[in-house]
Amino acid sequence: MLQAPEITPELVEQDKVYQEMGLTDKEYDMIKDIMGRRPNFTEIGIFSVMWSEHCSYKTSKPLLKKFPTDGPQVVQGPGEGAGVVDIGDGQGVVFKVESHNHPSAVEPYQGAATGVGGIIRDVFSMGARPIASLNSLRFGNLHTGRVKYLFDEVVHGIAGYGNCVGVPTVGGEVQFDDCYEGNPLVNAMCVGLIDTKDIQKGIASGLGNTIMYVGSKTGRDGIHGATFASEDLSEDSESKRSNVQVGDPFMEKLLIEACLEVIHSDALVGIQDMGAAGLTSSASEMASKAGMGMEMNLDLIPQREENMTAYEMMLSESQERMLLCVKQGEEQEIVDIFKKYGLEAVAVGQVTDDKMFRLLHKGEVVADIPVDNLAEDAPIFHKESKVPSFYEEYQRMPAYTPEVKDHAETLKKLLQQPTIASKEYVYDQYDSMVQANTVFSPGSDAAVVRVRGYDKAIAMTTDCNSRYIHLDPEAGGKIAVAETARNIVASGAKPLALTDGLNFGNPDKPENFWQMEKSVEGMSAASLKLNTPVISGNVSLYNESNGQAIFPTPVVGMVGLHESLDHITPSHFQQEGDLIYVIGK
Amino acid sequence: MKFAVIVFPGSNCDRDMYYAAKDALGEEADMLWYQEANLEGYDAILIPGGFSYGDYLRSGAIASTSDIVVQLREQADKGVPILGVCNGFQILLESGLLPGAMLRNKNLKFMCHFENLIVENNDTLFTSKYEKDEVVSIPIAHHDGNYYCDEETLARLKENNQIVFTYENNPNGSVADIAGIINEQGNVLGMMPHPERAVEAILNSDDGLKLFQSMLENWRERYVAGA
Amino acid sequence: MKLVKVHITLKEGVLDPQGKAVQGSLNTLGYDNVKEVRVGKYLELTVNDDANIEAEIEEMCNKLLANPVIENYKYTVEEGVAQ
Amino acid sequence: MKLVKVHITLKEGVLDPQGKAVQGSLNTLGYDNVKEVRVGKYLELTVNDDANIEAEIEEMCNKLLANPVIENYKYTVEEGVAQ
Ligand SMILES: Nc1ncnc2c1ncn2[C@@H]1O[C@H](COP(=O)(O)OP(=O)(O)O)[C@@H](O)[C@H]1O
Repeated sequence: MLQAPEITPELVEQDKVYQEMGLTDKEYDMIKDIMGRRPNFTEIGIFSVMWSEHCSYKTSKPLLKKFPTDGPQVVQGPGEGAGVVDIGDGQGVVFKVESHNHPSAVEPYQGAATGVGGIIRDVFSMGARPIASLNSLRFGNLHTGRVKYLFDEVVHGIAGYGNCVGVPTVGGEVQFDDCYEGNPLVNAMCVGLIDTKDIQKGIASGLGNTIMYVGSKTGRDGIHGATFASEDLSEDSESKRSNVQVGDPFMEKLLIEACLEVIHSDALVGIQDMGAAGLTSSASEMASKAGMGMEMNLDLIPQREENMTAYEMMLSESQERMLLCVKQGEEQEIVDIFKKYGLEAVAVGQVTDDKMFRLLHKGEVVADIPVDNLAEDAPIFHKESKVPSFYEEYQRMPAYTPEVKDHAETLKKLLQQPTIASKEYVYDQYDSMVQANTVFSPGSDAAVVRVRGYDKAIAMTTDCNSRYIHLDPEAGGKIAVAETARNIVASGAKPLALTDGLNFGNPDKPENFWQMEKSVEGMSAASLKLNTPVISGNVSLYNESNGQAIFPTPVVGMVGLHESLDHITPSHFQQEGDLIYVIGK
Repeated sequence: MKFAVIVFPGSNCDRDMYYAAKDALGEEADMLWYQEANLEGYDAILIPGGFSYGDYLRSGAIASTSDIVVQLREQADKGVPILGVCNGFQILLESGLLPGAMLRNKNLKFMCHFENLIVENNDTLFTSKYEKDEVVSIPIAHHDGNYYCDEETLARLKENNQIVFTYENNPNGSVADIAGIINEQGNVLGMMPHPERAVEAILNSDDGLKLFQSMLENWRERYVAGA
Repeated sequence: MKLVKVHITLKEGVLDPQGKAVQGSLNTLGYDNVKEVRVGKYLELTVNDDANIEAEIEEMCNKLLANPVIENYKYTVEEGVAQ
Repeated sequence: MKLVKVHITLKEGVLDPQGKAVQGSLNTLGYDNVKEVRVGKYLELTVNDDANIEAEIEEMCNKLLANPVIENYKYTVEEGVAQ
């Protein structure tokens, strides 16, 4: 492991240590400018994770601006842990999708499990009770032992975590295609229910207020996970073993209950989960969003391992941790609530007004960075875009209609395709009914979860046919949004809004960037038309193995509202003799 | 009638159980955090499903060592009806309130779906509103639901009519298709399937409601009618 | 400091679904010579020195670590690394 | 017939939620002297005699029995009881 004290700021520059962390020469120079000096090892580490695609959306931000994000139903658009839409009666649904592709390729069980844990934290850190999970999975074809292993273990991991935390997994999709062989996709979506008056924000405001740490202790797990997620998968990723984070769903369950109690305390100012780039991103984002600064004493961070350096603590991706901003002097109230659940809330710092992100460790200042440069003002890059030649080729091809001789035979063959076949093997392993609100479990077009105590229900689904998007990203993007909306409508609900998980290859390749651009344009056009604004989402780039990108896969997760339980409509045929209609062209 | 729902760290069907008693049945119910609970004065005790202590080590093992189990034993001895569902059943097994143990499902996977159960014994505080041999549809959701006991214990269970529910199509490998058993005194029932998830038609079955109604009816007969 | 190593195994006669599955997979992978597999637990406890250590471990095993209905346990107490 | 005993433990630094929960429970039960618990697996394989047995076990551990990303393994080969 790299030891911070040994690598001087001079060495960081000379040996271009920052490159190993995923920063370019140009970015290093920008950082040196911001700091007015050479950044030390801890500081450059902090920049590297905050400026990674995962945290800063530095290449995708210009594209994300194209999404329609407004509408009368939108309570909270993109920018917080998750988006919120209004469902009447003072209630909102909170939802977001999150990718955990690279961790799942290396350690499928833990990668998928911690993906589920992460998205659930995003939702309950908004103050919402998580009421349902969905997942969107892509694997290579089931020919090799490795793919079967990945498939089985990912499903196991989702089940192992989701079942334990008590959030029903009610839907999802699985597609198998050679393009995902070396780079499977694991996207998880979580839906929560909230009284809109209880919505929390991830802010650290109020000079002198206390920053508190809750949850699992910090270990060396997942160090550099965030930058790792922004690099191509190469042969040796499997040996980067220190990247593996292990989830503890039991701890998460305690955190859910404790945090949902804490949000009712007047002592709480802001709350955010520690996701990718852990302590670094949660702390700096909370301060930057509030227009404040923050000072933390790393000696106070609960640590699982001995002799951890500042660098390791700041970059650790240990799971099941939350950061809170609490009114000065009222810390005990928060401590007491967590104590009931066997959790320790520890004061680790305070809010300052100098807009600096300052870290102390063993009596020394180990980082002192203008906080806005880490978060709100992280750089944005405009990538080059180019129409791929294969696309032009596809466009020139004449339309093709397959000839079907024996319809029954063809149907049987189609049904045998793993992508089309029943996914019962998968969803039987998920507890789809816990919380006792599930009206439609997996197996329907959209899952339906009723809102207890009200005459209404929530419909939800995830869809994306990446083949269509590969063939024509703009049309494919529209199709993906339209498909989710159809699934919602077919269940009897009105589509409300969507979340997206943009899974693409390396954006530095202009052809890949073009695919991103066009898919986003297609999705935007469809969302606008269908009045389903985009309220949250996630970007996962560099999904490539051995230089070959996956099919562009912008997963769409949509949520709709049944304004009455009477509107809930099943997708299967009900009775002999019922008439069958085909609607549409 | 007043129900207590014991909440352990990691219980996750606690609310489901609470609503089954309170809304579906329409009786009083309290959720009691395991450390603060006083079980005195309740007419029935419900131990909900979930993953107490993450199901670490063995499902139900860690919960079964907590102080509340001492109170639970007292109430069991007094004849108070106690229902343990899923993880609640596992806790009853681990604490010795019911005989046997749980192994991993035979296919080693978590499974969640509706199963048909056969009511083997309708002469209990929990099943009197069912017909004998009635087939009911109740969901299961478990990883460790493969009930095991030695031959001697099984013989005793059969002899005393302690097997209350069996699976029509054994999904998990349980000995003698066992889905639920009762203690010798007849007041402690443990079952893997979740009746509290099947108490309203909108949840795709209300076959579980009769279980709670049986508890209510028997309580009324004993305490209200008699008084 | 002592290092206590506890082995927890299923009793003879108790079906071991996990062991069976592992054996099946090994056979499928071509290791036909594997005739039986039993899966148990192995715990390492770091324990402060104490006069009664053996009696205490015995107790812990009975109360929590093993389930006597289905499991047996064995343990050894070794000199641990001072921390 | 050989009896192969395999110990599978989590690599150092890898979080062991199970061990933590067991330790917490032992401490609550009054065993305050238990400072750390790590939970691993213990497998017993009954294997037909074979010249290559060590190499094969090594392979089985890497391919199936242990997850080399987060786990270490150790094994011993003993003379088993003929069946
Ligand atoms: N990974 C998964 N997790 C949970 N449910 C799934 C998953 N994959 C598929 N399903 C469920 O299986 C059913 C069929 O899925 P899919 O083949 O994608 O259907 P459709 O083509 O109608 O959208 C849906 O109800 C879906 O929610």
